[in-house]
Amino acid sequence: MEIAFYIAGTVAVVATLMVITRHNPVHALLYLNVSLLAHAMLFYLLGASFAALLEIIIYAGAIMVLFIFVVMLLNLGKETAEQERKWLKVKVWVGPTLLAAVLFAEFLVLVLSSGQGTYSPAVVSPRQVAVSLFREYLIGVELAAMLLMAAVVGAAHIGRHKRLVLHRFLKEEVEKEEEKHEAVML
Amino acid sequence: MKPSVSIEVVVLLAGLLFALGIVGVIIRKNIIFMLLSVEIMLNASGLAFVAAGSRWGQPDGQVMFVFILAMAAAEVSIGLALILQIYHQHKSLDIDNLKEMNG
Amino acid sequence: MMLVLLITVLMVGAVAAVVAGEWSRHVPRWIALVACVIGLMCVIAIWANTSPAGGSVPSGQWLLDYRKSWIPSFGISFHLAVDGLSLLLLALTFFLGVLAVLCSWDEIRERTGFYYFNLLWILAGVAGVFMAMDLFLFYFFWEVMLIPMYFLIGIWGSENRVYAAYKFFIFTQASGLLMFLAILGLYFIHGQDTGIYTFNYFELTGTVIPFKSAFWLMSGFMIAFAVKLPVFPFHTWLPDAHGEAPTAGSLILAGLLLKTGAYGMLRFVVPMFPEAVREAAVPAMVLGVVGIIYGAVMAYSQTDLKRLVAFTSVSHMGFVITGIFALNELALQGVVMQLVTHALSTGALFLMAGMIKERLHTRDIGEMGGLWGPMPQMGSIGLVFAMASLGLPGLGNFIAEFLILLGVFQAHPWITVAAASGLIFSAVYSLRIVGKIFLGPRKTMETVPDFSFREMLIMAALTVSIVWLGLFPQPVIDTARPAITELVRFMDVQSAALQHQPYVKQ
Amino acid sequence: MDKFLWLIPALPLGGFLILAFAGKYISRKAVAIVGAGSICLSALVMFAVGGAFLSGMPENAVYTQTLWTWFEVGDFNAKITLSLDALSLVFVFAITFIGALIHIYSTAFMEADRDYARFFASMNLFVFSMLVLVLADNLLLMYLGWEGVGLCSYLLIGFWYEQPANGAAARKAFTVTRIGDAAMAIGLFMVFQQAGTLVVSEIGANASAIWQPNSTSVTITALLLLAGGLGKSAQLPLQTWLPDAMAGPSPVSALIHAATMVTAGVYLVARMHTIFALSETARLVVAVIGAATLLLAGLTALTQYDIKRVLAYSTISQIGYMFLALGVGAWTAAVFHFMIHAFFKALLFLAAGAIIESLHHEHNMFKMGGLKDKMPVVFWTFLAGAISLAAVPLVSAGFYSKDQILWYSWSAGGGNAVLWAVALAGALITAAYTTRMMILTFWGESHTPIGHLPGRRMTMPLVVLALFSVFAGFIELPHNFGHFTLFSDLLHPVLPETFMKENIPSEWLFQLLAALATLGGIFLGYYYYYQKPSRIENLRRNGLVVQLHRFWFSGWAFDALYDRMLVKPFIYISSINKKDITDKLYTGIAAITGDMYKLLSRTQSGSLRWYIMGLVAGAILILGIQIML
Repeated sequence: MEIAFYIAGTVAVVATLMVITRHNPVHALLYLNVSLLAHAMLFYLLGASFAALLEIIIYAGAIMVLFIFVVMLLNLGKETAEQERKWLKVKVWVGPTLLAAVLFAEFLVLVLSSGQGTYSPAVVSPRQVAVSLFREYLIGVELAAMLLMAAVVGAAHIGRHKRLVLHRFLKEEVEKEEEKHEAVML
Repeated sequence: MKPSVSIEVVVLLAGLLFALGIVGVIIRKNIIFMLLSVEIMLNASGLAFVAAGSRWGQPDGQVMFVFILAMAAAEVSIGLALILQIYHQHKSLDIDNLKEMNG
Repeated sequence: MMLVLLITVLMVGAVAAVVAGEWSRHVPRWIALVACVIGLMCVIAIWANTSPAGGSVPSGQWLLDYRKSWIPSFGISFHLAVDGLSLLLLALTFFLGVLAVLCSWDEIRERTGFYYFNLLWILAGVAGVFMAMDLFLFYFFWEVMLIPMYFLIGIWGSENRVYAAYKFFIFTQASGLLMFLAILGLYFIHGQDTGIYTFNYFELTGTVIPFKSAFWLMSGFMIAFAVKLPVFPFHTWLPDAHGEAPTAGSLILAGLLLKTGAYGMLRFVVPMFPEAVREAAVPAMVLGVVGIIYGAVMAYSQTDLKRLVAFTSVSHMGFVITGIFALNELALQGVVMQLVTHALSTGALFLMAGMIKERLHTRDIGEMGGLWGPMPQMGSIGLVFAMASLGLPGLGNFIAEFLILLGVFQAHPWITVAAASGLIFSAVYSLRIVGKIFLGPRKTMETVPDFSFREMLIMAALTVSIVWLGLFPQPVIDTARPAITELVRFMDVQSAALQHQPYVKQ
Repeated sequence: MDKFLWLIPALPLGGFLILAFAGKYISRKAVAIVGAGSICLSALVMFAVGGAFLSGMPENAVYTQTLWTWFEVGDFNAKITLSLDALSLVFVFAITFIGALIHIYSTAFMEADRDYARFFASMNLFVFSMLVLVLADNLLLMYLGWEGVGLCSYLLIGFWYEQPANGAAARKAFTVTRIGDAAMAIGLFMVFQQAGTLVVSEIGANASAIWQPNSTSVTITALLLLAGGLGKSAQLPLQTWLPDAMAGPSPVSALIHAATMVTAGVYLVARMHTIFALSETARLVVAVIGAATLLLAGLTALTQYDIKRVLAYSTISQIGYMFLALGVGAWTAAVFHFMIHAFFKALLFLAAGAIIESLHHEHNMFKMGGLKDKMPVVFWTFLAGAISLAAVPLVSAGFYSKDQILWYSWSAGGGNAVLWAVALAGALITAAYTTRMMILTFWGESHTPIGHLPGRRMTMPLVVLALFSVFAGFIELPHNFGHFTLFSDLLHPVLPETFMKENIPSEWLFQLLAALATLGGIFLGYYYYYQKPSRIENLRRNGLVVQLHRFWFSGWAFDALYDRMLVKPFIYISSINKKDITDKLYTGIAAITGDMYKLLSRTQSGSLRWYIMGLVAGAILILGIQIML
């Protein structure tokens, strides 16, 4: 079954590559979804069926929907794609790519020099995960809960429509400038 | 009926995906794409965790993945809310338009 | 308890002043004056009780001792003690404190409550430094005197005050940090050696430290004290701080804050690191001599009166460091005298600079001249203190410089020869002060009143003291004697032990 | 009587204190009474104590009185102790007696001055300090007096402080003497280190036990002490301040810069004779400096226009004679010449002051002239002083004192032919410039109209001093006629006998030559300035003479030399460093910090992508390091 692993891996890589090179946001999102599904496959093959399920339900399901909502909300279509095409030039991406390649190469050297043999992935059942989560990592779960709570409140707050969001210092400056303006006008 | 793969290959795969994520973050000017690339990077690290967990037969790897997931959810919700606001105020998603926080 | 009272009276006075300042501009100065006078009387009472003439003579070096546990888990205690050296400097502190309050009487018109709060707080810090026998407590007071001084310069100073305040703060704070590191180093070395972790001065003095670490720890202390003193390459904060500070600030800076550096060397550096001090003696003395000459030459070129006097301080403090490292009784007694007399003479010159500034609204000596005509009293007093500063016999500074040079001559004749050139340079700059301010043709024709009664009082007190110290210095010398002889004896024992070590090993 | 010793300095001190604190509030008359009265009283006490001292010599020929312990540290102790022996008696006599006369003179001379009280306060303080100097029983107390007279000299030279030149002269005087004083202070340290005491009598008693004769340490000690003396006594190479010191009022010049303070160096060397006696080198240096100074100053005096500067250079020259005498070992001769010189030089200065006052502050001799008949009292007294200065044989006191020095400079232990020849040449020059001064001032045509004539309070001291400068010489007559040695007998308990060489020529010969030199000098002056003034014009045309004249006139260009070598460089160095170069170190650190901040703040561009690039680069770096290791 190694072949399944390699196929899933290849799909993930190719889909990811497509994500970062697409001009149209919707296309990119779809590729990302493919990539996430491939990830889920990988997780499953590594014996982490719980993780694979979460990947599909939450990532590919919930989070991606959020993205799509936003893309739809902002009505990012052809114009954005045109813009992206203009922005994505060779001289823009070649440098960072090389940098990342160097990083990867270093990573490669380090990993290969460690010399681990092949193994058969152990199956870690959802039950084990749950026990671990609510025993040893209980505090982490609490923190994660708080984080999500904060995120909900934050998102609700930030997402409200306001005409102008400025820091209070900047606000004062604006007021001062306005006063100056008025003085000049007078 | 699990495959027997070398741990290096899995970790290298995670590294490759991570590197791609980095490239995505750097080369794109559109914030949405940057956010997508960040998701890729998160996933890549999640993959590494899960691989490690399965290598040693411990649940910790998946636990970490759950936390990553929670964090990603929080991040995406905040990030998308910010994107909405930025778009409303600047009428653009170009990250270079937001260089206000320079020293 | 008397010792605690000395500090608390100042701190309580400080708080009272800032509270009273909310209602009235004039009440704070009275509170400050009363606090300082009470403190001065307490010191005099201690002095009278412990002097050979006044009954209970303590057997050893220490006259009074007060100890209370503070943070026992770290071995920190609230430990104050006083010997002759501390007592002299305490007397000086409160004496100059009274004068500082008097000289700010009319000069300070804004935020008087906070001003006197800072003034008293500095005095409390200085008094604490002179009494603390716990290194942590010492560092605490060392920092206590720093911040109010920063405010004093930064708020009530003249044009360039913010720069000067920053410079003062950074120099002293950075060097204080080094001292704190050295204190901690000492604390841990002592703790590891003996298993007793304590900041107590008396226990730490006995610590046996390997030479190399002793050298670094000593450097930590030395740099802090050398910056405060100041020793030659670290002196550059002084002219700025003096130049910009209000009159009372300059008075306290010159009179007290610089003295804490010398006190620290005498109290901590020499007894704790006798070997390292012996090794570092010649370089330190050379720095002292460089300071003497450099300060004098710099003083000659200045046109700002307060900067000029500040550089004379650098020159005089060169004598102090040279004397400390001569490590014999003559020189150390000279150092004690120099601390007292320099505070008086330089303080008086700063006061006079302040008084002239009030009248002429300038510190530039190029714009003065011929002031003897309208102000003969100030002229004569100015002459007295210029002469004191050049070391005229009959005034206190002469005794000090003579003893230092005599003591240094026993140790290193050539260094004395170089230091004696300071006598010539001091004449050059002192006469320049007198000549530029009081002699020559009048530059300005506005009427300048001579001393007021309050100013006369201040200057008379200083003049009488400096003449008294010049003619009858023996009480001061006797008071400091036990501390000094103990120090010298300690150094002799140390060096004897060093010399005998080879034989012991064999 | 020794219980009243403290009164001698205390009276002037009291006068000073009264004038300093109450001078503003009391009348001018009261100021004069306090100022002059305190010195007169002091002189009276001196006569009483001195009389008692002479009539019943105490056992060890010294009165001492300890007032209090000044300070005591370890094995060092300094007491405020006064001691009066024959040597100090001579000095105290000169100081109080001449001082009293000068104070009386000053009450009239300074009558019109605004700062009457300040003048007398300073003068009283000076007399006090000078008395402390000569009465001190230890070197430290002497140093107190020594510096005190320096201060008073400063105050009085700059008395008319509104002219900047006066202030500069005062500052110069103080600074130059201070150089000598610093050396002297080091000398004191050496004495203490080696002798363990600064008490003069103890040093004197143990000197030969402490120091090896002619050892380096004793020579250095002696030379350091000498340096102090050179500064105060205006000898080479520290002589430049004295001519400028004439900026002070004339009584000041008379008292401080002629009669008393400038001879402090002579006193110091005589006082420390035990140390100098142990070092041949030091004595030779003293003699050579004295000889060189007397010649140099004499030649300079020959060229001056200002009457007070002539007198100033003649003072330097006469003190040169005293140093010469000390150097050759003729201790009593030096002190004798000091006393005679104090009389006639004080007289000359006071008379010159009277002339200058009458001529509306005209100092230039070439603008005087013809005063012989107009100011008879001043003329006759000035003449008495002049013959004493020129050492006219037999009739003047100066002859007896100077002749002794001339003779000893050949025949005493340290003397030799060169020193004698220089001294003889000096005698000729002295006579010449004295004659020149007399002729230019009193003979010839009048160039400046006379104001008021001096009153009785000014002429009385002149007459008294004139009597002394003519007759005081008779207390010590040469060995070959009279052999009357009252003065040196008095001093011999303190100062040793002069050691004489063997096989010396007859003293008559020396006296004859000295007399010839004096008369020759007088003739030269008479010939060039009275009989044939046209010869001077001829000389003026000679280039070499003009150059020489310019050189001598400037005091052998010492001022220019010091100015260029010491003063200018000092001022230059201090002025370029006004901003303090070491501060650059710290401002430099601050500037570097600031620059670094600016550099780093540029990386804070706000561009998110750059930050990520930075992150990646950092990761590459860390991983790279990991690989390398």
